Amino acid sequence: MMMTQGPWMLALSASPKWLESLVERLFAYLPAWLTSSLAPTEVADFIVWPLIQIGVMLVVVLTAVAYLTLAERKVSAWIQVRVGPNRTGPLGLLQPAADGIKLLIKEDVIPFKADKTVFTLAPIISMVCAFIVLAVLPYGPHYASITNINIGLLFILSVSSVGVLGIILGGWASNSKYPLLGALRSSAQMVSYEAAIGLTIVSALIFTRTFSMQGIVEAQRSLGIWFVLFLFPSFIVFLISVVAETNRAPFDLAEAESELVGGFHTEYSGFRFSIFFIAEYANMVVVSAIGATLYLGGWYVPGMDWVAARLPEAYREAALTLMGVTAFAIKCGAILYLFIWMRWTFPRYRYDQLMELGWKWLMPAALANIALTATIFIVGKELGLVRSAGGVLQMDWQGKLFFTLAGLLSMFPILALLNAINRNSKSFNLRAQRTTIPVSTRKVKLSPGVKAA
Amino acid sequence: MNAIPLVTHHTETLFDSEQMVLSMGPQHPSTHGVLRVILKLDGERVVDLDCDIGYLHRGAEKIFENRLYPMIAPYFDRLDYIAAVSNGLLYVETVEKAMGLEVPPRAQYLRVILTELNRLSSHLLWLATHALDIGGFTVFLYAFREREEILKIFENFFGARLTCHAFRIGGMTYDAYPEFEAQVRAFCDLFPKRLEEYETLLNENRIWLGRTVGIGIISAEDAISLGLTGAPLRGSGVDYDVRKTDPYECYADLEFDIPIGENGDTFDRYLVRMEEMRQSRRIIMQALDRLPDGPVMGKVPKVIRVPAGEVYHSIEGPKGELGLYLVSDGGTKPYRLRMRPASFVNLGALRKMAVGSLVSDVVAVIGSLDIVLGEIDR
Amino acid sequence: MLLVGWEAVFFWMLTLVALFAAVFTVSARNPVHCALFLISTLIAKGALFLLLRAEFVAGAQILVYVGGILVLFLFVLMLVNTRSEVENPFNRQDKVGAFIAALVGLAILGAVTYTQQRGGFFKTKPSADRMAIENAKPDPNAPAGVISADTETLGVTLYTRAVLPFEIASVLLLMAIVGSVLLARDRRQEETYD
Amino acid sequence: MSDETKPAPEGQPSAADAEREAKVAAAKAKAAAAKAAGESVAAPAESAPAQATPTDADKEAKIAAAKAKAAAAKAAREAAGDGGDAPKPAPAKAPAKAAAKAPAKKEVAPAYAEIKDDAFIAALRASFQDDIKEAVTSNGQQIVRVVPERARDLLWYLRYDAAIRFDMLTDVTAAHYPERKAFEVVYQLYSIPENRRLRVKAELPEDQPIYTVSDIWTAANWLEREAYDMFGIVFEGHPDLRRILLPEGWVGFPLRKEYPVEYRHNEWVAENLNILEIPEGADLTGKFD
Repeated sequence: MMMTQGPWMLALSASPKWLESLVERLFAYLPAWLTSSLAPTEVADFIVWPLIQIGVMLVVVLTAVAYLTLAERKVSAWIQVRVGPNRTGPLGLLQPAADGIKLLIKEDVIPFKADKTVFTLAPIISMVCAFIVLAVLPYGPHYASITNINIGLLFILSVSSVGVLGIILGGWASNSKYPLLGALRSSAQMVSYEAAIGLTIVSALIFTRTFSMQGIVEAQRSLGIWFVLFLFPSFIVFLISVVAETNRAPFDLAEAESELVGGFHTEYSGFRFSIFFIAEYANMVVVSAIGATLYLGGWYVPGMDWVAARLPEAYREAALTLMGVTAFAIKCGAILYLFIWMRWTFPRYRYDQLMELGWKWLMPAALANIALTATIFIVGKELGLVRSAGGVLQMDWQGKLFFTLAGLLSMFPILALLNAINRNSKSFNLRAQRTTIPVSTRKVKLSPGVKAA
Repeated sequence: MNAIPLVTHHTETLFDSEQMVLSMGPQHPSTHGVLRVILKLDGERVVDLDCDIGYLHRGAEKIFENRLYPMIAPYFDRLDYIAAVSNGLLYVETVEKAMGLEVPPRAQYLRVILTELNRLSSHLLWLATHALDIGGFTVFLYAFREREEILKIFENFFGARLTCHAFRIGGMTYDAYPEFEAQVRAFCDLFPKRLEEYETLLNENRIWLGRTVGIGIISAEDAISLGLTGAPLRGSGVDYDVRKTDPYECYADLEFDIPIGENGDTFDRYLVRMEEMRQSRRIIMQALDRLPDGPVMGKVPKVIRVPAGEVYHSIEGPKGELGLYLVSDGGTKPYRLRMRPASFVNLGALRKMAVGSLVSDVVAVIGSLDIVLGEIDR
Repeated sequence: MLLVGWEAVFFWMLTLVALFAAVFTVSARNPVHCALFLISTLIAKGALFLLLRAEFVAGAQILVYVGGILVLFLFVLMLVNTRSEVENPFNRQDKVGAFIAALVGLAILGAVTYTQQRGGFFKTKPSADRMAIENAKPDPNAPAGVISADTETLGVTLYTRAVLPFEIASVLLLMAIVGSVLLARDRRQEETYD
Repeated sequence: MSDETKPAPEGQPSAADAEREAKVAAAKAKAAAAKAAGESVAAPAESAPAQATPTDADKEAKIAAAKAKAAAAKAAREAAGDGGDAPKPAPAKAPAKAAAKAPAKKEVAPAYAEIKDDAFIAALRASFQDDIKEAVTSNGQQIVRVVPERARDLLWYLRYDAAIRFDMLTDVTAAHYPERKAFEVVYQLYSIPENRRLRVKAELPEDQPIYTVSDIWTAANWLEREAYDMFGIVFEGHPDLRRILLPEGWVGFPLRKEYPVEYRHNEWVAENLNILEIPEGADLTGKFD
């Protein structure tokens, strides 16, 4: 692996040999004042290679985001028993391009009396924050990841928390009431759900032992298991919270089109609107990548090393990379499909219900999960089922079994806690809703009707 | 969530937030047309609201006074354009009642079948938009799928999908087309399965329950005092359906039940309408079984002239009691033709239902009232 | 610590951004613009932490201050009518204010220079912990996925040596939360909820 | 155009069949009666604004004045009834008298038949005496005509105190009779427990207000607003009497008979909709013909 060079891990993964030799050969043609202070390997490692990677990544991810919109429409069409876009290109495959061109050439309206600077800045903030985190995602082993910073996960959380500002400022700068209400809703919603996400990730960190995204994948690879088995409750809380964090249905209150018309982007049109739109989908990709990395092993699938070992030495790295990238894409796709599925199935929460779900359900669940996971981990450690060697966990099959069972069983105490909270809460009381007005008895009475006079 | 404190007036706190006046509509996705609701908000809580209607006012009642009786009928299709058949039925029945005309039995049964089909299509549109208001987009398209089947039948029968018009004073213009019976039967066979589909998506859905249970509660006394009719009244537990209390056409011969709710909230109104759809299907099936042969047009004078006097006739429209008050001076035009619009009166209850709730609930309550602005504004 | 190469370039850039944004934070008329400049300052400072190799602190700084506190700031600013503030700027006592600010700034500058030259006012030696942190060398044999030293050190320090201040701070924050909830709730709300 | 399509003003039905003669005679008599009644009403109406403005403080005085006015109108009608062949007989003081007059009434106004054997209506008459002008049926539907000053009392009684409580107000509307210079305010009542309908009508002179019933039935709030909007009938004591369908500032009341069918208030349109030019060849004041 590239980052086995030391704990101060290189921020950027090293470039392949052919690139270094290419740069070295290029150096001969460059003026001396430019080359004197730079080593060809460094230039290759820190300038040329990252730029290539970023370029490729941007093209691939932007295409993925564009086709995610198509996928959303196709999947929703499938769910709703209709066809979906099929006029632009074969199977509607050119639809994203058509949409993009349409939005690009539309008139860009800035409302009179809007705060023009902030109005312009808001989509940029959204877009930048959505795209900057793409740099630290572990797309695959070896050359397939751009950087691997040691606070990768924290970095993603921080930057996406800044991304909220785009929505808030966009809503505020429009100087209109619906966007303002949307911005208010979304700021409260995102701050609440970020807390839940942060807490649920903490319980995952007990097993990952690192913030580094590649490190998290490596931790799962070294154990040969996905952390979703150890951290099932955490995974559930994570999945629910990120849907809210990305403003998707059933939590799309910030842009609830039946209440707030378009929410925070009501006044946006044309290209500025499309930037918000792209940012939303890029955020979806990012959170699904986090989910895949933390809980589903990232690019790792059990058995990939075994397959790679059977291949000839020369192809081993390339095969591993290919398998890893494919696996990562499939996992992200699965989570994205879940998001789309949820969106087209559920009605929308109300604002207060959403806040109560966040604070009274997900937050206690995440906190309880931290305590439980830590306890389980210490018990496992005392039983000698897990060893920490140089920051990485090692365990045998007994340990894996123990943590899997414990992870699944920890659902029950958490559910018991939620039940207790639920019972004592007046305003958000599932039990009350089910018992005082039980659904089974909530059938209409059938009356033969009054006899005619 | 059903215990949201109803703070109907502004409480004085240390951190007073300013009240905001939000104009919802007339161009708004969930005001079902050109309704404008002026909301006074404290945060997201509605402190007061006022409905601004009349954007679609066409002076229909004034026009009626200046048209011959047969010329008036098409105007009714444009009032409640969602339930054009019911509106047409209301008019022709009122004139028939005032003139004392007999309608042949076959025409009566056909009228009932078509009106009940229209009730189904209206209820499906209500379900679609109500679910869409609450965010359930898929239900919207599912309901439209079935509505499409009904509209196909309508298109074959009336030659129009929306402003259907085949009822004439004294009967019907033409008989059913040959495949009519088979097509309606096919639809009726399919429909219960589809209803179950919607109920799978909504009835036990936690979010749906959270958004509808205990929202927009109206007690039976209030509902009666507000003059609510149709599902909003029956959802509050009042057993009132014009088809039973004052049967018209052949409803007296048909067996059906009236669904009654008990809590008067949005969810009960939803349940009532869902059950009404089942009952409508039952009515259609019975009417098809008993559909007699014979002419569809009775004896009607060449010039339609309503004898002097007045008549109030009402039918159970999909949205509530549709009434028509006809004052005649014996001429060929009505002296006064007043429509009692169910949606208009039902919308009057919005303030009572929605003040104290949140913005999202206003949308849900408007959806559950099932209004149509063409009928309100006339 | 000497600043060389790219580090120096980044340092000066970030410092200037932080400083100017801080000045604009105070001078901007529109409160939302003030908040935006404050956000810029905080992000620049977060990046400065990165230069100090305090990655965790940098991440936490942005997550907590920008993502949490300033979002709530903006939340409040949007609820409050700020138009009057924009139209009627507050009374400027800029001359006196500038004089005092200059005085304080000079004093701080002098103090810092003096400390840098003489090794501190009190000439204390760095503690053993401090030395250990500063002299921490990467373990060349550590395998991949090692938690970075600064995060681990921070965690260990917080929960061992600094546990008392940590807990005191927690209790203080809790009190602040309870207090603000009490202030914000009125009687009717309490009656309806309890 | 033929006879049928002509506008049919009240009291002059253009019938072309055999009954034409009889009907014309009846209508003429009716018009004469209406005229007589209108004249007698007009006299006290002129003095009404001078003596009392419609505020809450002098409500009592107004009610007294209105009662006096009604009595005067009644006297005038009785005089008219003695003189000519009146289609609208004086309000029956006792059922016996109504029964005696019934055959005479039948030939002039066959659409309306006096209610004779209904215990509830009889009880109502007993309670309200002369204030119920008549109780008739038309097409089998019961109608109670009441003097406008007592309309609210009657409706209150029907809602809360009567043997059959009419708990639902289905509709409030009006019809305009320009010959009589009057509106008929129509209340459609329905009793859910008894499944019975009743129509209460009050003939209201054009300039006179009527008391609201919006506190008796909440439904009346919007319905009365609509009646105000369309006819200009002022409902005294209504909490929120504004136009409802037409915009604020609209001039005229469209459902009054003198309001043209095709008409555009050009000043209003220019001011509010910013449409300045009138389309070519548009006849905006014409009537349907």
